Amino acid sequence: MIKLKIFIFLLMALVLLTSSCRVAREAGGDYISGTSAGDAETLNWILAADAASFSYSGHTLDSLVTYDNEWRIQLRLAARDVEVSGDGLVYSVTIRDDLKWSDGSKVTAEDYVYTLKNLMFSDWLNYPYQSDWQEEIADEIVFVTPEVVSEVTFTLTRRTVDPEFIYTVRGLTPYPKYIATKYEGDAEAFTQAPEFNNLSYTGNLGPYRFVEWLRNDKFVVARNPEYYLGKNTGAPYFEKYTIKIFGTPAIVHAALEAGDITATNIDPDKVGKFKGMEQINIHTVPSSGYMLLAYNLRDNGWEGLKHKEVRQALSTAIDKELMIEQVLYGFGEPAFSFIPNTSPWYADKGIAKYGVAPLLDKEKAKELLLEAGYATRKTDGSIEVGDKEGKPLKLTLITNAGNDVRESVGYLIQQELAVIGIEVELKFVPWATELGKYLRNKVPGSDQEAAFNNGAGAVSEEPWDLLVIGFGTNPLAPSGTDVFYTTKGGLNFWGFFNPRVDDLFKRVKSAEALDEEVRKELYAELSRLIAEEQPVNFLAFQLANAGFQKSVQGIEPGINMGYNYHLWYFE
Amino acid sequence: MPMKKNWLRDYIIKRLFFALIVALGILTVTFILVRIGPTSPADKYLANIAARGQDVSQAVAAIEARYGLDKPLYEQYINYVANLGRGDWGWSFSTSMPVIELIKTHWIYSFQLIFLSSILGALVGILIGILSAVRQYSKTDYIATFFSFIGISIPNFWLGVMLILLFSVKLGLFKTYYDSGIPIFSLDNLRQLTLPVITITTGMLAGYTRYTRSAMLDNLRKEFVRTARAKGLPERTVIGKHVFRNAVLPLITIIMFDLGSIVFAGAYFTEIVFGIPGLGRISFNAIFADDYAVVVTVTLISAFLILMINLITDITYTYLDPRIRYD
Amino acid sequence: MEKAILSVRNLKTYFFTQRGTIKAVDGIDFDLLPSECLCLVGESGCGKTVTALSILGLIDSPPGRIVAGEVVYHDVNLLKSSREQVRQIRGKEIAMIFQDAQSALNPVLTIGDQIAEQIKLHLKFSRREAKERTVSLLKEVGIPSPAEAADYYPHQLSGGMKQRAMIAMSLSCDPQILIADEPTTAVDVTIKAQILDIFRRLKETRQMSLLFITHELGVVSEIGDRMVVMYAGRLAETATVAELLGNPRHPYTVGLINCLPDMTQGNDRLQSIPGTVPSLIEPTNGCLFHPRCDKALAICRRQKEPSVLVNQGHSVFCHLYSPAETSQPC
Amino acid sequence: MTNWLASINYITGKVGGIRKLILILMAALLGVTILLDVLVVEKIFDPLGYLYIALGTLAVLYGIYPLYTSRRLVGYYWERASQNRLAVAGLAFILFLILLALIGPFFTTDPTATNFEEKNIPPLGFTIEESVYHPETQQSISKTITGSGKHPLGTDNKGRDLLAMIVSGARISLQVGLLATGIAVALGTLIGVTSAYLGGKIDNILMRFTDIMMTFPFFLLLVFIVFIFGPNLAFIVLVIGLTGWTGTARLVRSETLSLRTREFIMAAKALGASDSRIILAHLVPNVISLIIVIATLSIPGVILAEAGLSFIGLGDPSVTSWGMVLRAGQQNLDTAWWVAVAPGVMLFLTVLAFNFMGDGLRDAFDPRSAV
Repeated sequence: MIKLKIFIFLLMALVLLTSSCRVAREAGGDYISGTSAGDAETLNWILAADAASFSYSGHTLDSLVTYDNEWRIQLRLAARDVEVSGDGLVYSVTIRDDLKWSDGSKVTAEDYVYTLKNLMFSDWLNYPYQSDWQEEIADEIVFVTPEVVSEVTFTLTRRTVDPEFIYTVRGLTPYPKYIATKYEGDAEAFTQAPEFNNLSYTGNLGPYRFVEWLRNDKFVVARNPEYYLGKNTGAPYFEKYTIKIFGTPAIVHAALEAGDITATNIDPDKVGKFKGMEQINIHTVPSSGYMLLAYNLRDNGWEGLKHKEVRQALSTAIDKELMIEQVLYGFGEPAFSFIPNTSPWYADKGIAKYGVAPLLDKEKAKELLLEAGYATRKTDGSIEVGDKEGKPLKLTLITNAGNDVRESVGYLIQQELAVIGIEVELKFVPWATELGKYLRNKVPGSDQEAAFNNGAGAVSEEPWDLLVIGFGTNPLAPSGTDVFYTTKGGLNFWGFFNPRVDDLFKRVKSAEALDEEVRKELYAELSRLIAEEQPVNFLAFQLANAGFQKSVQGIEPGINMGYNYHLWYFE
Repeated sequence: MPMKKNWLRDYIIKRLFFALIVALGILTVTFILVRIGPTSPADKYLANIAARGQDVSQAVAAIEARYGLDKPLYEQYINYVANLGRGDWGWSFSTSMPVIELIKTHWIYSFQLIFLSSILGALVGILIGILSAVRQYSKTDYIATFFSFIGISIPNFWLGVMLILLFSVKLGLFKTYYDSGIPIFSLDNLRQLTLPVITITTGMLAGYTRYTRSAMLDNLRKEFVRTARAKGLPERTVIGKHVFRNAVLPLITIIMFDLGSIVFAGAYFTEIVFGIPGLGRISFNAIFADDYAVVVTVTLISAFLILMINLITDITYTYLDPRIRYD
Repeated sequence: MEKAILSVRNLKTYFFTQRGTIKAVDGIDFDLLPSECLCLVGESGCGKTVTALSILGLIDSPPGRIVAGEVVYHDVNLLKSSREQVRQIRGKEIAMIFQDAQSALNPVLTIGDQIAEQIKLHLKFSRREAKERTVSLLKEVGIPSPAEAADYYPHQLSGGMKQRAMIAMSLSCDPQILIADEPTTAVDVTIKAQILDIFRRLKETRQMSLLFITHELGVVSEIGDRMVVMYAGRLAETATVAELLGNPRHPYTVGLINCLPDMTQGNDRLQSIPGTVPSLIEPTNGCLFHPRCDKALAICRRQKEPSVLVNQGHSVFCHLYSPAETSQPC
Repeated sequence: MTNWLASINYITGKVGGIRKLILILMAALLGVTILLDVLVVEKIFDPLGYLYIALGTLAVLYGIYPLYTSRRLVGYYWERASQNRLAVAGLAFILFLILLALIGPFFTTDPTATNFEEKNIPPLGFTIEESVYHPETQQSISKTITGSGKHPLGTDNKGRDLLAMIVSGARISLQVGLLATGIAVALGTLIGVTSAYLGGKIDNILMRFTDIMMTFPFFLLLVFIVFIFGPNLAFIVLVIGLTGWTGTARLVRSETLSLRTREFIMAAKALGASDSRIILAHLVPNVISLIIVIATLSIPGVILAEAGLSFIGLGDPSVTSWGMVLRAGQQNLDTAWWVAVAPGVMLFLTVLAFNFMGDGLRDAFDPRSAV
């Protein structure tokens, strides 16, 4: 009898336990993410050009799909992944049929097509990323053609093939047509539209709903109980999600330590300290940002830099692993091309790995310079580096002031090049000055508007030789990087003009690259070519450290760590 | 005294007129300064645009066109002034808010800080200053003098960080940052303002102590003080009424000037360090974002505020010191 | 002889400065009798004002300090009394008028306020009563339209009016003793006459003693009953006004009187006392006046001057009249 | 020889005194060098150099020279100022700082020389426990780092010697403090004296202009201009100098107003002295004590302004100033406290020293405080 009772009790307990696993998790707790980066500029995402703005509105508005840490597709507003026709020209998108705007009306394909046609492609709103949706046909720039197929399906038709256009399509988010028509044609009214500035239209399209945005202080969203992904899971599990902006980084760290905030990014040198704390978890994850040392190949840079051998020599002399160890406290991977090793297109076969052994050799560097004519061999056999006249070499290195890591990299390069007898003068300049006087260029004496690449013959206002800067590559669509490396690339400020590189970038965006194997081969070829040419010395891909209170559960550390953040919860 | 009212009214009208002209001048100068600078509001997007592999020049042109920055300078200026004439202070594109709303939302965060600090600083500073002056060259005086100099000399951006590290991180007495979710008029808010107020007050209090001391000393040896004593007035009345009424004039100038200049700029460091979303951060961020509508408005309002405060100070003078008369 | 209302005995008030000790008042004695006008006479800097301030305990300390002596008022030694006791006497029983009404009045308070506050404090009058009394006081000292004048600030009044207001203020609590510190010095001649008139009238109408400090013998002769001549912080001579002016003994007093232009004689040159007032810092054993004295004896340099009673109520502080001294001029 | 002297006498007589002669000569010299600088490509001085020379000349003519000619008065003031022990301590610290700035760099290493092998070393006598996490080994390694005599004040996160940075910062802070104050005070004095002396319309215009300048919040204006035109030390000095004169102008004006009707000015006027001569030779020297006090008391504000600019990232990146070190250090306060503490303390002491000295001077010059 007693045994039976116990048995029943146990059975019930088991049922309870298992059911509690299946039943939606209780939502609770305020998640506060601390940052000392700048505040967003707008929640009206179509106007946004800064990263924070996209991330803010993203909490209330999902894109069509997103990616997990292994770049696998995770469906969001799309019912299935974007389908591409065999010829690579027609993209077909089908959205879920349970998506609703705040007034209860359905989100339809019409909304998407309207957003594309009447807003993004319009000439009155000045969407900054229009070129994403354009193609060049017979020297004319035209937009792709969106078309409604059914209530939940629409197509985008291109006339030229771009294998990487699909990634642009996947990131698309809609505006509600029924609201946007009110403001159509009036950029000022659209900019100031209350519905778009307080995200009151987002219905069930995101895990959170907008609550408050106090400029320079915090952005607060609250759990969206109608979230379309929360029907079965009850997600998201935080009652409130806050982005708190701090005035100074020192205090952000202090706030995490004191438990006043839930998460923030940790500087590399502080990781050791936070690792030692009971209550903190730190996840080290890759990022797509990389640092590079640009060589000025234009006419106002040291003429030696125009020679591939000289660039190779300099890159041979700079120890990337030492730099990662000493400046990034180990949180980095040596970079050899613009494609990060987290990208599906990454290939290192045949790439010249300058800056790590065996292509790290200061003597070798000097010999390369000797061959190129920028050094003389002395009687005792040692090599003395100098310019064509044999005078000591003095190069100017520019980087933006206030960026501690880049300044440190500058100092380290100064140290490294001093070993082979090149004196480096460091110039830390404000970002605005760097842009205006060092990056922008024009043909002297012409009436050109200064731009980042005014073609051959253009030079910057102030001369420079070396420049430390950081860029990011979209790991899924590295071809966008052509702006830096092609003859017409809008950001090719260092003046690298190479027909083979131009050709490869053209091919990677052509029909032949629809075949992923071919594309991979083309990227490998590009990486090899650029590593060989060394227009810039790729230094390192940085690793990021995200610090969380231990109470946060459900995190999958990785490059796209936040992809499932609606499933995170407090213990 | 109807006589007084007449000249005072004329005087106020004259000053207001002057303020208007000054405001227009400041508006023009600031507008030109912001717009002729070598930076463009689009600059800060460059890195982001580049990271997405975009055609930069097209994006920059798009952003500049959106805010009308591609038009000639005089046209922008005329537009701006015309809008201003209609009571439209413009749209802050770096925060996506009407400028006037932005200032309305944020002024209270600076004001509460400055208000509390000023009151505390003025009250305590004046008390210590009086004590220090009355007991000149005593131990009290030396200690007050010494500490007030230390207070004046501590850079407050440094003090703020130190206070947070000590009281918030090590001792856990306060939150590491200002929580704007707490209602302004609540005890909790007062509590979380403790460290920021201490930070600002330290410098202010010390200043007021010094000023009060020297203003009191200036008057303590005057003959009317002796008269007051000869009348058998208690020392309290002699100091508090006779001396202080005379010493208060220069003090008011200083306190009012502080109030006027601190609203937009003075609390900036404290706001940064404690993460307070006040006008200081709004103003400076607007400068860094080339958000001319905000910069011009902020300069204009603060200049106007200072002019008004000066006017109020001057009028207060006529009541505090009957000898003063403006013509 | 009547009992003095105020007796000053061996009063010594020194100022201690970085340059040395200034003996501003160095052992003086005098009595103030009821209802009399005693004049305290001497050159600028001889310690008259310091004496007056010492009586009321108004010496700024530091650097000043009363180092010895007593000030007996109604059998109470004010120097030994508590601050509070002295404060109760100030303004109420012993009032003082200062030399320069311009700076002695608080510039930011109305005349009425400055007078009334004392009335309210000492006589415990209500606001309204104090105001009434203020107006009547202002009327008494001859200020036209006193009710309005009470609302004026000092800068709105002329010098003479300010001095009158000052007098009204001092009279506000019907003091037993009024100390007037050169009330006629800072005003011009016509006003001086009016002010003196007021004092003369006050003497007649009010039962109070007046300690009148001045350096003008003409004023003394007009208003004084008795007078005390001071030199360099010490007494020189004391007697009734008539006696002293008619029969001066001390060489300094003689000198002072000779400085007056005498209209009766056709003397076309004014005399002056040669030399200057000595520094009060350098210590000297002898008479402080001897360097300027044309009758100085050898002993004057060595020994402090004695007090000699030369006549009824007429004392002189000089070796010349010392009965023990018969030596020759040096 | 006598001929030569006589001609000098003649010339000085013509221009109105040796002081004016020197002034004219220096102005001419400066003009010529600036012209050369503009015409010839090679730079003779950087902008700060010109400031130094110009202000140095002014200081000699209106500071040192009068001090020398009136040694007795100076001696008297010195005697009085030296009673104030805090003022003497302040002066001692300032002299020490000047010495540090002048000869310190010869004894310290290059403040910009980095050595990543020696980063975050604590000051001499301190030992810290540093925990470094290595992503490859996934291990935290605890290191004990002890301060050594090689870096008495320790090093920052780039292995730069903190002592060298502090010495360099002393130079920058003093430069900024003295030069900017020099400009501000010179300008303020000129405007104040002129305004008070000439009176009338000119006074009205100058004072209204001063009022307008005062309506700009000083620091906001500073940040605004420096952000727009770029942070350059000479430029920062110039901006602080050109915007910070208002207080001086007002004080000097009110002081001059009381001097204007004094007998010696009347006498000079009666003797037919020109306005410029009365201003420069009679009025300015008589407000010099006030100017010295104002200058001493405004140096701290200027130093703090520069530090504040650096703190928000608008300092001249090519120099190592205290503000720059402080900014870098406060990011790492929890791991390397000394980097923020050292410049903070120096900044504090310097400001304190100037305040002490200014206060002592004010008391010394103030006839009322004579006891």
